[in-house]
Amino acid sequence: MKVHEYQAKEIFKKYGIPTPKEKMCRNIDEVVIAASKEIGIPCVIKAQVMVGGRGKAGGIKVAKNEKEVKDYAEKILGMEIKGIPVKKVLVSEAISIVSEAYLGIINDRTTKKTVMMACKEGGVEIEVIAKQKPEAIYKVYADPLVGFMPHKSREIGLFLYNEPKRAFECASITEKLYNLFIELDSSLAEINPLVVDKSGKLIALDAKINFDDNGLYRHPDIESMRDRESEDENELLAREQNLSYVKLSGNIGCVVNGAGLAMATMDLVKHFGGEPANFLDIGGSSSPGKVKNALEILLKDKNVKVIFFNIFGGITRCDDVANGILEAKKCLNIKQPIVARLTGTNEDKAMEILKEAGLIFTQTMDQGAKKAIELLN
Amino acid sequence: MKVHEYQAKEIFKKYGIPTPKEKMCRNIDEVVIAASKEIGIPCVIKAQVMVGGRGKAGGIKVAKNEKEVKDYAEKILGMEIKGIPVKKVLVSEAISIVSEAYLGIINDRTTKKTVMMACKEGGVEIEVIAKQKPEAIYKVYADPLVGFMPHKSREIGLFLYNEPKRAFECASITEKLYNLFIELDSSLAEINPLVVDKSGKLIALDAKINFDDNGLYRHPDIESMRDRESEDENELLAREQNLSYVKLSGNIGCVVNGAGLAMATMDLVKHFGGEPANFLDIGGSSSPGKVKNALEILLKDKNVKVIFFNIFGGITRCDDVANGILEAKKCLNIKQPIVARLTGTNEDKAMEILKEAGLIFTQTMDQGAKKAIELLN
Amino acid sequence: MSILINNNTRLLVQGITGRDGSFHTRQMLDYGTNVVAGVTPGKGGMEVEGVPVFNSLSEAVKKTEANTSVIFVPARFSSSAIYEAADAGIKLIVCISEGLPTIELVKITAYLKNKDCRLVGPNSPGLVSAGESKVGILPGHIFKKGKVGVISRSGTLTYEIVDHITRVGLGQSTCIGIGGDPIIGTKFIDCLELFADDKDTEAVVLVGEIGGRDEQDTAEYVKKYFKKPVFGFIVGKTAPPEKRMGHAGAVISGTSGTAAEKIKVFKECGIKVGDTPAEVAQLVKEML
Amino acid sequence: MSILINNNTRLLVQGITGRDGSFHTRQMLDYGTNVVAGVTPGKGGMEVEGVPVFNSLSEAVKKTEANTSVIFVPARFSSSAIYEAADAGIKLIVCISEGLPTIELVKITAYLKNKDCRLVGPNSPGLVSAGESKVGILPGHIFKKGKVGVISRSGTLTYEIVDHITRVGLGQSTCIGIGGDPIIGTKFIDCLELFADDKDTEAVVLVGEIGGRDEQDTAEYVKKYFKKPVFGFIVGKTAPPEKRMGHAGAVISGTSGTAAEKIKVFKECGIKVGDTPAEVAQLVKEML
Repeated sequence: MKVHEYQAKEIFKKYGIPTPKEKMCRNIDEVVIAASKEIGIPCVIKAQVMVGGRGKAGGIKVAKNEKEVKDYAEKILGMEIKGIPVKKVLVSEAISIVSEAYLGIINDRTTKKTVMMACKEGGVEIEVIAKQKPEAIYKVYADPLVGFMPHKSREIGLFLYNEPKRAFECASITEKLYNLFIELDSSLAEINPLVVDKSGKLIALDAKINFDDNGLYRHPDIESMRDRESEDENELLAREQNLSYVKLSGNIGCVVNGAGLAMATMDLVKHFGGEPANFLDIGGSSSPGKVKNALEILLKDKNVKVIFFNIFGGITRCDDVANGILEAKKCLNIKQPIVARLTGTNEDKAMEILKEAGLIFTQTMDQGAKKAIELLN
Repeated sequence: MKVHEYQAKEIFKKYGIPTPKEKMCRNIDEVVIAASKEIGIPCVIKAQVMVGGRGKAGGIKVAKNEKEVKDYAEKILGMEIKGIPVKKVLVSEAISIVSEAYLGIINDRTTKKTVMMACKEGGVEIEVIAKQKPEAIYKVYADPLVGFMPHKSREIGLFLYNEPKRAFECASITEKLYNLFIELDSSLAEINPLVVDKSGKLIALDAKINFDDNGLYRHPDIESMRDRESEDENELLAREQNLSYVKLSGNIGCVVNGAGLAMATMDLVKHFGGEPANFLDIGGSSSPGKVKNALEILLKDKNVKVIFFNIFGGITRCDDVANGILEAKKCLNIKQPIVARLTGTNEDKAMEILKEAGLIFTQTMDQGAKKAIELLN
Repeated sequence: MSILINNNTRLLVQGITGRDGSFHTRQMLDYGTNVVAGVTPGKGGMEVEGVPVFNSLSEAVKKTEANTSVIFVPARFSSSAIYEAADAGIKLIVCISEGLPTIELVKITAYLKNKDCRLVGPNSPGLVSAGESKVGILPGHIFKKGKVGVISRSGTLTYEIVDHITRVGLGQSTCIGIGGDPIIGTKFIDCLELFADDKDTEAVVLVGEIGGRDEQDTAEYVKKYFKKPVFGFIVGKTAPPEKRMGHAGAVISGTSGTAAEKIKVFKECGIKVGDTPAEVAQLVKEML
Repeated sequence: MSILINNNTRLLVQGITGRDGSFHTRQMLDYGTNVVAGVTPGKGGMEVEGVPVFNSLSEAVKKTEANTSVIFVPARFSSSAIYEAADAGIKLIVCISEGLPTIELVKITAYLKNKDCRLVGPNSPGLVSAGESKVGILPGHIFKKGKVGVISRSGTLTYEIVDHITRVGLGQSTCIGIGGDPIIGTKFIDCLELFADDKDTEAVVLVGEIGGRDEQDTAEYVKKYFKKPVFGFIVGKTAPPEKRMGHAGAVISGTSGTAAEKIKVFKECGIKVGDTPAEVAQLVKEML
């Protein structure tokens, strides 16, 4: 789960990581008042969207006078960034930046350890640096028994800054970032850039925190920060029903059990010249009800012209799925043709059910994908 | 640091460990009101003193009617147990006990691990069982990385109780006891006895928690539970001045640097036929002021007839000690003879200082101890 | 021969009394797996499908000499189930449960480091040594004893691949679902090391997906050290960036961890890549 | 010869710029110890008694090849100082600081278990290999090169014993103050194992005290495995029960951990026990 910059900064503040004076606003009036009364002008107006490249897209502007505040607020609050409409902005104190650095923490898949990463170049995407000059990233690993020990934080500080005072200020921020990361089941916590201002103080100018979806159950306070407006309604709905759904731009709706097979199904549709409308994993031990829920979500996408079921039953029982299809067809009044490929546990029963109902079924997924494409025309 | 049973039970409650309905009282009136209004009669009246063997000493009584409540309250609140006057009692719900067990946790010196100990015999001193039938104590060790894992708690529960329901109730108590122990820097946390009452519920009938003095700095809330009334005033005063003092019953006051040497000095005084008045370790890097503080505390014990300084200077500089003695002699108007044995760092300077001041000094601690005994007569 | 599990596997089912636990106990027994014990705290003394249930792993291991365990308990109890198995002396723990927070795996990794104990998963469908033993939820009937090793990050996709391999007339030595989470106990390379020494395995199929760089690292390893033919299949070519595709580990970060990148590295390192599951099976058939 | 420290010891002082750190750096240099570096975060670039100061252990070890460290930092920073030393590759850490919470030692023990790193202390006065190297705060002038090994739970009492040994005309191989805390990195037995292999050590003196059962365990070990003559001295005969006598570890619990009990076991296991420090030295002299 992702949160907005302004939410991440609230968490930073709670943990004592220094951030600029800031206020989140939802409309132009709020921006004008915040800028003139609370933050001061000049100030920075930053689009609050959960995608990278806001700056390049014109979503971050420095306003030097009241007119600019109003103009930029209007412009940014009206724009879309990578297809996402900007509904909130952050009005932020203008900081005179002396230097920029990067500080971030993740659980590293390769070493299976929590790793703090520092880079003397701030404001750049860490993945880009990781590819282009990995040696510029300084990595320090935590030990889960003792956490991120003070000397490791100091090591980071001393890598980024020569002056001990600043290095230890940075060490203190590093320690807080680690605690936040661990205590909140974060999957990424990033300060990019971490800046030194004119007075020599360290400030987290931007903040990014992603959370481990698997850890959310123990953090209801984080779950409640979810910005439902900025997430796809159907993806949310799917999650609430223990389904995993991602909308794509095609017209062949896919219903699959298992994430790997779901991706393989999308890829296969594309491979044979079709366009998948979605990723949809109905998971294991599917009941007929679950299949119905899945179809309900799928059909909210008006682009869907054909539905392709690809089920390889292990935990999932094919007859459950077949029954689910029939039920859904009745209740939801589905007009689109359905191609079903159900194999594995109880496949014979499923076949009979489908046959009786006069539905199209295929033996292999190749056949199924081809059939679905064929039915488009 | 030790706390009273009623304080330990407050902590238990905070951690969700079930305890009887109880109220701490300071006088007979409070007891009578508590018993009749809050706890109910019959009830148990328990002396709150931080020594073992309260029961045998008559400090725990079951009162069956209001008269007994008053009588026992009067009796217990007037008694001394092992020399300690009872100033508080706990009025406790009378529980019908079906079975008693022992549950305790310490940091084990031998394995260097945190160990939970369970025994099917409750109410008995664990050290006694450890000596007489160690096989009756079931030990489960924690791993500091992952704490006391649920399966270990269940293991304890299943050792103590056959019924799974009760075993898991016990497991839950075990987990809480572990958390309390770790989070509060405890050195001993004990439920003895842990009882099953008539309704089949587990209850911590008695509670004992000792705290690691070295960990107290991070638990001001625990430090504030200290019952200054029940501790020796001079020992408290000494601790506040970073001295370590324990009163004994003899008449030769000992001032020593280092705990081992301080014990050796006491033993030596005894060995040569004298009686040490105290243990007193003035610690390392002693300043003249510290020596003065030490003497001030020592002299509050009116039994002290001779003062024996035994200093082997490593960090401690002998001249600092010598200067401290002179200063104290002046300020405190010390009448008792002082025998000084100062050797090690800067011993020559110290010797000169003492010589000039006309004080008695000896080369060895044997000579010093003998001289001190001699001066008694 | 085979790797990790075989006729000597004595399996213990953690969470045997649950819906999935009992269902798959039946399935595993039917496949011929030697299921010797089950554990569900509080249900000791019961039997499930003829298998005795114990209250604790330590008791179960003592009484049945189980050496392998499979975990079907809910995610929030799974870490603790893994620790219990490791403490009881289980040598191979297969965690089917999904949904464990990643930080738990960091801890588990540190805990298991000094134990003689391997974890497969979490979020693994389990493994099958064809004709010998099946641990987990893979459907047994698709397997045929043979010479192809299969290692996969996914569940049902593995069945699909295995099914194709069987249908082209080949069979499997051992098939391992390593799990779809970002941090897992046993990775591709760990399995390859075992397959390298397994005389009956003549080729290996790697089934990878978007996210992370385990496939890339594995490809480098194959190029340097692995002597048997290796085939690959990567899914998620049509997945958009920054979106989690079901599996916790299946996310393209920025421009890294894409299917294209992985396929490229596979090919560079001499791994033959199929475009569809059917094609992978064909490639293997042509080689053997 | 000697154990733990010798002419090859390259010492690093943690907390070198503090009062105790700088004072004892001078003392150790005067004794001839090869003090190669000091660390105080934020004071890198300074010199103390001619010894270069660094901001971190890792930098100091890289630049000076220090292999041993001694810790003089306040108790609440000491655990972290130990971890830093272990992480930097220090082989022997001597923690002089006292006042570490016991639970920290439980963690430290687990952390060091898999590192090639030994901890002496905390609450240790340090150690001396007579004529070669001194690490810690023991006064150097009382030592004389010789054949008696000394292991002690205390500080100044150790000086007293050592002084007597020297005064009766003998000398010491290595003298180790293992520390007065309940949980310590190196115990009596650990030292005895090293002394067993040290050709120059012909006898060992154990200086114990009330609390715990380390002396009892050690006595059993001596009886079973240790071939050289062992002498003992136990303090706290006049200590009351349940009272902490200065050292965190010096507490008689109920009736266990008394001096009488320890002396009894010592004698039963063939360890000659002296009643006073002077007597201990006499006993050793009579034997050698």
